[in-house]
Amino acid sequence: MADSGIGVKDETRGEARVLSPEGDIDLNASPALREVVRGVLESGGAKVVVVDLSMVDYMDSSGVATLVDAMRSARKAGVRLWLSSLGPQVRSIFEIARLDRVFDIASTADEAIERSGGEDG
Amino acid sequence: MADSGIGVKDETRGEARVLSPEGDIDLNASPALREVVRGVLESGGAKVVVVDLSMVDYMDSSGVATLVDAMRSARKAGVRLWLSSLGPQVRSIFEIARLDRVFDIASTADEAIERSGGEDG
Amino acid sequence: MKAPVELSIQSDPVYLAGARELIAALCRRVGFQDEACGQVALAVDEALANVIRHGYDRRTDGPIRVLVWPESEPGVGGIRIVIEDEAKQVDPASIKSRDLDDVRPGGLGVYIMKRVMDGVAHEKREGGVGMRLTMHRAASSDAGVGGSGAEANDG
Amino acid sequence: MKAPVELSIQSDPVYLAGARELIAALCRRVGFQDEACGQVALAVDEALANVIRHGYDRRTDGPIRVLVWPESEPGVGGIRIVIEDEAKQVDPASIKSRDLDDVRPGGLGVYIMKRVMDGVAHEKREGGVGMRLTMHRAASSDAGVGGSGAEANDG
Ligand SMILES: Nc1ncnc2c1ncn2[C@@H]1O[C@H](COP(=O)(O)OP(=O)(O)O)[C@@H](O)[C@H]1O
Ligand SMILES: Nc1ncnc2c1ncn2[C@@H]1O[C@H](COP(=O)(O)OP(=O)(O)O)[C@@H](O)[C@H]1O
Repeated sequence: MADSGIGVKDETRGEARVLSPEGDIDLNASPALREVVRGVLESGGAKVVVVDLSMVDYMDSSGVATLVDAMRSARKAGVRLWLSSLGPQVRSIFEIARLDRVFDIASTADEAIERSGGEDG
Repeated sequence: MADSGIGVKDETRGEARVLSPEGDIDLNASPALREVVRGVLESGGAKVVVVDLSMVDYMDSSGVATLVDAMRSARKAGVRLWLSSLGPQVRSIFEIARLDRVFDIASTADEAIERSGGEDG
Repeated sequence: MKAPVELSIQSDPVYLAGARELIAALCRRVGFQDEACGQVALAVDEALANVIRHGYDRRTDGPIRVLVWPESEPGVGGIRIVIEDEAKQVDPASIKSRDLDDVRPGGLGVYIMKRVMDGVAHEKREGGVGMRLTMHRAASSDAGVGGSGAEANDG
Repeated sequence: MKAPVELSIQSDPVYLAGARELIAALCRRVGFQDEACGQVALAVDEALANVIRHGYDRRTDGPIRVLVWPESEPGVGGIRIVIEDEAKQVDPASIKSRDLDDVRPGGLGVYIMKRVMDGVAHEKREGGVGMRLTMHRAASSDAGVGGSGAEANDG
């Protein structure tokens, strides 16, 4: 069997890029998500990147690690990285890991963009 | 392990009795549902009984058999038995079994009661 | 070939839900749509229920093994499932669905399995004890689609 | 005592979802609330991911067995889970969670397992090869409840 286990919707809204992975982010899916996020950060352009987690019902520590990685790469690249739309299971693993205060977390992707001033900027 | 796997809410609405099982109706849960339905039919009183399936996400053929049994007992007892609020999986197993035309099926418990004239008496 | 996934349970209906969820999750990985995942899980549930009721006469401590080969390689996508018990042996020809026009409780399990899977075959296991059921469904299959299929004997 | 439910998978991450769904369904039958079912499934997912990454160094064909004892008898309700592999042996003392104040990718799996289960113990298997992990959680447990528990080292 070989199945990356995840699809990632990729949208541009103003100066922001919104990535919406769909499916469980576990050890099976994390590598594919990592590739997509890396690609977007390396391509430059967007000053704001939102990872919208509304279609992610489940995340384990490999998903959390992928997002911690993404945050670091974003900082280096001068990009503001947001997480948005965390469901209950995803929120709870960030809380358990005490990373809920380390990330910029918004209720929706649009809220993240607004708070970044991305639509005017 | 011993777990009947199901709870059944039991309400009286006018002259009708509304039974709402909650959980998967499989070989594990069917015996408990069978007991509850039998008890209600034997107790007399209600001329209309609705089995509301809104909280049942899954049913297998043992659940279908339980309801076919219930329909027969109801007929003998002069009770009108309705099924209501079938979710997609439940509807599909009735269709596969071609029993969707054998049962009286309503969209909601209230519709079943209304169509029986149960609230006017 | 050894099955990449193997579930062993006792013949107790409390374990049916676990078996269904496992199968549905494996089907999703193979690329089945949600409805098809639910149908394959239903077929496995019906097969296990039959082993418990008919094979073990509702004894709850008989062993049942479910062997699963999920295949997501392009072209050969699908799932193959083998269910083995150590219950009494019966003539495979005696395991058949009833006429659906006869509305009575029971007699639906085998019909459902045949309706939603592309292949369903019972056989006696080697050694004089136990039955084996082999089922498969292709990811591209249209088994179980629509309200009334080819196997429904509309006359 | 033989486990009433036993799952054998190859060390391929594609099978994690199936294992999680099986465990969550068994927890539901034991009377755990939905949140607790999800937490126990998460603990098993983390444990299996560690076997795949650290035990088998991401080889996808190593055997892993998950043995489950769900117990719903009044008073002793809960679930016991044993995970056995045939991977390399390490000193159980080397399997430990990192300091959470050090924000870096990784190092969370063991912390999560300890946080949501009532007991977590790694040991070397007899015979020189493979590790065994034993975890349990009582139905009445308040492990994993709330945003920050006893094990979170707030100083
Ligand atoms: N695993 C099994 N072992 C022995 N007999 C079986 C088994 N599965 C099915 N059968 C036989 O096939 C018949 C049809 O099964 P099924 O369609 O599931 O309906 P039901 O079980 O309600 O009778 C059963 O009545 C039984 O005689
Ligand atoms: N099954 C295992 N076999 C060998 N070593 C393990 C196993 N599980 C965990 N470890 C060790 O324990 C450490 C902590 O594991 P964990 O908390 O899951 O974080 P991470 O795996 O991200 O490092 C690992 O880095 C590894 O050294």
